[in-house]
Amino acid sequence: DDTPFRIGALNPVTGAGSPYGPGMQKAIVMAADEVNQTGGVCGRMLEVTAEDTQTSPDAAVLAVKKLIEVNGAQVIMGTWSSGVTLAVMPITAAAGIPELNTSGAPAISMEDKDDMVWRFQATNDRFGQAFAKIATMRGFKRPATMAYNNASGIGNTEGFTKAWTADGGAVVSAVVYEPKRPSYRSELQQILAANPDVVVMGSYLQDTTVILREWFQSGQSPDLQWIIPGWAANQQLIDALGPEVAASIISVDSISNETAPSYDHFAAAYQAATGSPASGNVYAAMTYDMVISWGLAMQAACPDTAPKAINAAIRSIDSADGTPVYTFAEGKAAIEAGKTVNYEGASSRLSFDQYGDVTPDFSLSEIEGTSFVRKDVVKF
Amino acid sequence: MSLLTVNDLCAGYGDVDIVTGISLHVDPLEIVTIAGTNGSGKSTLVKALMGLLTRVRGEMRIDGTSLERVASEKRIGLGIVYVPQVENVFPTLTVTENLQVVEGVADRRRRIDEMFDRFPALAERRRTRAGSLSGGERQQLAFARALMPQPRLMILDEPTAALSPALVHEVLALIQGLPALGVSALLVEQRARQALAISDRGYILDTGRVVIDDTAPRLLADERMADLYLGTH
Amino acid sequence: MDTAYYLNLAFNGVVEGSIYALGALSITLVFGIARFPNAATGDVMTVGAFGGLAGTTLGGGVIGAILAGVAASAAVTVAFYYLLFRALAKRSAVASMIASIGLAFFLRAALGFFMGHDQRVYDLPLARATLVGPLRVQPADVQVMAAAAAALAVTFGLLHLTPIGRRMRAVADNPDLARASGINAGRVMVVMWLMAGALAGLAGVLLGVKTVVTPDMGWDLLLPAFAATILGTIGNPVGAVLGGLLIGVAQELSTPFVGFTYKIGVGFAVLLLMLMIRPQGLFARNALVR
Amino acid sequence: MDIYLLAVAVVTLTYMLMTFGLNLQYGFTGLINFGLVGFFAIGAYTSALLVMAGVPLLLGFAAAALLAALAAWPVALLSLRLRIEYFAIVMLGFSETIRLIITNERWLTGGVQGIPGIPSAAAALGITGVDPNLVTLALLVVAVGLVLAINWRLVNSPFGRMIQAIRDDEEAVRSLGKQPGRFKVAVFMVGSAFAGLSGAFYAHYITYITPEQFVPLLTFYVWVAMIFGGSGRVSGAAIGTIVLIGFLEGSRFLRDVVPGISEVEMASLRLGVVGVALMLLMRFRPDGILGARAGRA
Amino acid sequence: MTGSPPGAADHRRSVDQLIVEGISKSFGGVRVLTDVGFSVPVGGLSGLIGPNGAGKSTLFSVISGFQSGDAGRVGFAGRDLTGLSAVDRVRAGMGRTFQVPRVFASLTVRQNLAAAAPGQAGEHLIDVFFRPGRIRRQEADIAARADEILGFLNLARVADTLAGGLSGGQRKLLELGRALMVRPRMILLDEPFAGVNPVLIDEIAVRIREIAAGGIGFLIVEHNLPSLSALVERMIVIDRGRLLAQGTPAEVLADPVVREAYMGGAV
Ligand SMILES: Nc1ncnc2c1ncn2[C@@H]1O[C@H](COP(=O)(O)OP(=O)(O)OP(=O)(O)O)[C@@H](O)[C@H]1O
Ligand SMILES: Nc1ncnc2c1ncn2[C@@H]1O[C@H](COP(=O)(O)OP(=O)(O)OP(=O)(O)O)[C@@H](O)[C@H]1O
Ligand SMILES: [Mg+2]
Ligand SMILES: [Mg+2]
Repeated sequence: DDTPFRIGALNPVTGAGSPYGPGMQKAIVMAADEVNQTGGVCGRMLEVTAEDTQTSPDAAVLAVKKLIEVNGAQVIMGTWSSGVTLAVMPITAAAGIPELNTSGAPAISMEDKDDMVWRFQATNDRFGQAFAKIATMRGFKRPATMAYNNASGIGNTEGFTKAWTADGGAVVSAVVYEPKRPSYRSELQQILAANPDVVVMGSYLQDTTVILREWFQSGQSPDLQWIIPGWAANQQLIDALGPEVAASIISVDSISNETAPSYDHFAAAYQAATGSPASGNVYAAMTYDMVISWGLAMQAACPDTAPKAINAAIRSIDSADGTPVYTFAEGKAAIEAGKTVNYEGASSRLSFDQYGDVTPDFSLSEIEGTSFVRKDVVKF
Repeated sequence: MSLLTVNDLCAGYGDVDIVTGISLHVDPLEIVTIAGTNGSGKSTLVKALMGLLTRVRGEMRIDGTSLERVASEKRIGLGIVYVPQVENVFPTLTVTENLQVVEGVADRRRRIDEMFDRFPALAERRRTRAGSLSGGERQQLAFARALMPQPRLMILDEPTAALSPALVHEVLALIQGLPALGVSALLVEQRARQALAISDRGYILDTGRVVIDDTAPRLLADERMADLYLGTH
Repeated sequence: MDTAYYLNLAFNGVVEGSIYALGALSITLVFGIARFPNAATGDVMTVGAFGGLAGTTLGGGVIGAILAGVAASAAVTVAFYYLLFRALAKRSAVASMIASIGLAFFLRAALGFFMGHDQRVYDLPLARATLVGPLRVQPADVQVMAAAAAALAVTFGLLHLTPIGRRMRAVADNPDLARASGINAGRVMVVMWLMAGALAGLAGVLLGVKTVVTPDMGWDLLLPAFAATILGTIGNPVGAVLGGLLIGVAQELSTPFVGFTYKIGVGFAVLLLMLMIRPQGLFARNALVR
Repeated sequence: MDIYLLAVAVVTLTYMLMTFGLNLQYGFTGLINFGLVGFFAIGAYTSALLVMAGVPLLLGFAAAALLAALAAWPVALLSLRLRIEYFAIVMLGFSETIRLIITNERWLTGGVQGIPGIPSAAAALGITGVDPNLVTLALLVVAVGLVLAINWRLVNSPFGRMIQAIRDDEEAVRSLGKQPGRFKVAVFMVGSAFAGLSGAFYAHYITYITPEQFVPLLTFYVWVAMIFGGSGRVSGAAIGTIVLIGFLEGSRFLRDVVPGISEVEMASLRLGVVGVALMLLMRFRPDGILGARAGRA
Repeated sequence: MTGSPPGAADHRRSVDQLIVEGISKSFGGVRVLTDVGFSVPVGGLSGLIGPNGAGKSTLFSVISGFQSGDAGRVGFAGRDLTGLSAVDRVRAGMGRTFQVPRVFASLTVRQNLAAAAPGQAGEHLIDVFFRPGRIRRQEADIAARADEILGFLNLARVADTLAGGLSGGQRKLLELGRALMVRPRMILLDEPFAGVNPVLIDEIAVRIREIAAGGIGFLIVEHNLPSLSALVERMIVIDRGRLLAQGTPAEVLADPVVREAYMGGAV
């Protein structure tokens, strides 16, 4: 079989995921090119067809049907929000093809009955645990939480609360807010009334910008600190608020596997392909890894290139005692040489647990000058 | 020369003509009545004269100037005013505002006072919104509004339709007095007998055409006219 | 929770309500004169916010932003009056309303296409609040409230104290009769749309200053602004502002009881309750039945 | 390809049910329902929850339609008291409130996490061996046929004449000794039942529902479909929906063919084209793409 | 007249009278009707006249329930209608027309009439779906009656055009036709002749008389005194919201007070 193997790239190019979607899509194409440059896998080239989920389950369902039925995609990669992934999963399952995503909702693991869904991102729960660990590290005593009223926002703060209270701590105040408000002052007022020393946020960039600005302008609790997920606490936030406000922010993000050579390799290629730094989009590294690990699994399953066979081979490229490899070319060569391999991904070590979820490391960053600088790494 | 001349006018709505091939004229200081059955096209004709229809062909001149390129709102400047058959006041404006809003009036304040003198019922209701006036009060207001700019030609579409006899009398008297004020009138009326009694000439419309035109006295005297168009009262 | 807490909540409501009020003023003007609910108002606000950004980039501070935003929005509304709404004036209000939804989509799409979806912010210095009694008042609050008050004064004055306002209402009542009375209906409508665009632009800039600028920002404000318009009776500028404030205050004051996620619902509950009692809106005069 | 077309057909027919409902409410009776998506949501959640609790599928569908109709009842009573434009905005508020409720009442609706794993129609009926969408499509064809028949019969009866009279002048209807309210309430409930049924089909088709799926944009899409086809025409509603979905889906292929347009730009373009189409239609073909219905001014 | 006369309740019970008692109404402080009371036979031909703004249309609205009065009662054919809705009053047999015609613009003229027919099975959802035969028969009846009315109102020519395109006078006629379709026991007509061609007025007057002979009464507001007085048996005059006089047309029109208030000395 020397027909191209078709990959469906299904990314949030528009809608709430639009800051990341385009980069995620480019990373997929980039990685496929990389694979093809080695002469393809198992005699087949990878061919990418991209669709936009519009970060909306409706649009995603039609898009995934089109990818599968019209474009003949045999694997779907890069769904971002949990709602989209949950909507797409039954369709990929019915078609018997794997689904690779970067979503956070724990429910995804529960719904994945055939072990055909692979998560390249930390779950919301895991994020919450990282928040709690960091809050402990920093010696906070009186945390409060604020969550955007959606699955991810609530997932993060509830994950935090679970981990924090399990260690005997108490959360002094918790607010869930509706997004897109012209002001969040009443929400803030409620939080500040409990006199917390840190606020743990499950939020996005836009609402975070407004909330922090209003907090700063109110002049209340000037010593308060904020623990904010990295997708909201990024350079854009600093640009929007200025360094003075950003000085109170602790940005927490799942990190790419930055010490690994695979990351350097990816980052250089990404920079070249897009002109933007890889650090600006953690999800790009994840989608890049999706293609690479898929390619390696395909190599491992060779000559059977049916999606199910490849799916079954995914765990085999992460054998703890295998040869560590950092690029597709290396891995391909090793597998062809009959070795078992351990692909150290650019986005994380890519050790899938029984649910098909990875457990990446987390970074803790704080402002220095005009940008966030990593101060610590949290590992589980 | 005639004040208003209309030559071979066709007009209507959408893609149908309602009136076809109408020719008529109004001389200075003349009162001319247009009568005819319901739906014969009288209102359509006067709307065409006011430039309120999109489907219009034919020649309309005022003082020899063609109206073809004169926008509706400019016609008042040529001395033509219009009182529509229905919806003839601005309902959410007060009575005073209805008078104030007319363009091209020289000494507006004085004119308004004059109108209130002439129509005391309106003076009493200056601050009432025109929408809550009674039918007759509205008719008076519409008339007063049309008189505001001291027009040369007043086009009236059934000005007496909802009026009490006293007011019919009064309005017809007002119309009769128009020439003395230098105003000619083109009057559409169903009370054709009363209207012709104060008119110089008349045109009878039927299904969009002028079927008869003659001097008022001759029309009133015509037996057939009574049976077909004018009725017995 | 003490009195000061509730007072501050109410104050937050007033500030938020002032933003609604600005949007509602634009809506009520169009609703009152052109006789249809203009669903594009929110996106015209967005245009204003982006215009304002251009204004600050050229270096003009808040004033520059407002001028540029107002100009951008007014240009858009006037342009679409000529391209779209003028021809629809003779048809039902619903036709114009649907067309305005189309315009809303179009404006949002155009901004998204050319400006992208990244958030932008006004580059203005952040000031701290001062305490006025128990209230924490920020300079931006004062700006917003002052803008709402000024916009109200100008709108009301224009509509009810000037000849052009009278003409506007005349055209609203009966365009044909207005033309026969020598009123240039086209010019009157241009003034009205200029005004409506300017109000929306002002609202957009202030919202942008308070929050962040994205192509979707205005749409999200449309609903409360509509609610405020209706609450205060269509075509009534004073009502629009009071309606906005009422909804803002009711929403914020309700939060200790219903929580923050239901407060938008409270806005509607207030609207519903009022409509039950006064179906014509709070400030309606006698209905004209005949 | 076939299966993709199947999916598109399912979506089209699902929307069509809603368009029929809206057309009855607005096109014939003049009720401006900007809260359509609220009834759609009620239908979706009702059927999803019931069927997952073991209720047979068809009963779930019936309950979805019924509950949507029942929810429409108090709302319809409100419509009797309000000006149409006011009612329009209130309806928008209604659908947003429904969305707030399903977002926040976690115990019932799963809140922001939504309800995953809703059985497809085929699964719920225990049909295996065929594409589940084929089963859905078959059911939809039956449902659309039924709704179409109801709709057609309704508008061509004295009832239909009366609702059009109500659209023109309620006061005059009252002077004939007929209560406009009774008709409006009936129409509103029937139309909402269609929307509820549509929601049920949607839930079992997409198999995962969250509050984020029930946003006002959906209502406006249905409006666009109705306007495309020409409001106040039964066939118009069908044609309009086909055109709308054809366009929304067709634009995907456009991008596969036209190079140099990014996905972000494409999405804006899509929204922009819908917007421009609406404006042009209203401006030049207010009676829909097919033009005026015979005998209509 | 002040207040309700003693024994008003008995009057209300009288089965062949429309009895109006002590009706008052103001709008935002302005009194429009003050204690108006009169009675007319349900099956007879009566006129209601008065200067513009006297309150005639308002009185019609209060009697027919389209506006609520501030005080007063309405008795009709032995029933007390006070407090009933407009719709219920029509059902009790009292129809009305509006001074400014309200037609169903997007229905044809014929459909306008058909919509007015009472007791249509086809207006009930159940019957629409389960009793098509009954509806078909009813529709045939309705169409026949509509055609008859269209004929004498001179509207047959425009029967199948949309009512939105009718001229002012044609709308008035259509409104009258619709009220006739309802088959009430009495119809309140608000200026049925305004804007109607005089030749047609005469014809309509003849028809109204015929219909009245068949037992349907009319209470007619009209400023066209010659036509009205030739038609009605009695007249009621109101001025500034108060009852001024009542009697036969001859009596009333001869009354100097009426002449002064209404006709300004002129006819
Ligand atoms: N809704 C209202 N608000 C305020 N005033 C009103 C209202 N309706 C009527 N009026 C006033 O009540 C008075 C009586 O009005 P009505 O229409 O009953 O008179 P009418 O006798 O029918 O007069 P016409 O013969 O001119 O039709 C008028 O002066 C009118 O201005
Ligand atoms: N807006 C309109 N659209 C379409 N047709 C119309 C419209 N207005 C009037 N017509 C048609 O034009 C014909 C003439 O109407 P017009 O109003 O000119 O009659 P008219 O002579 O003024 O009658 P009346 O004495 O009853 O007022 C009518 O039969 C009607 O069918
Ligand atoms: Mg006419
Ligand atoms: Mg009257």
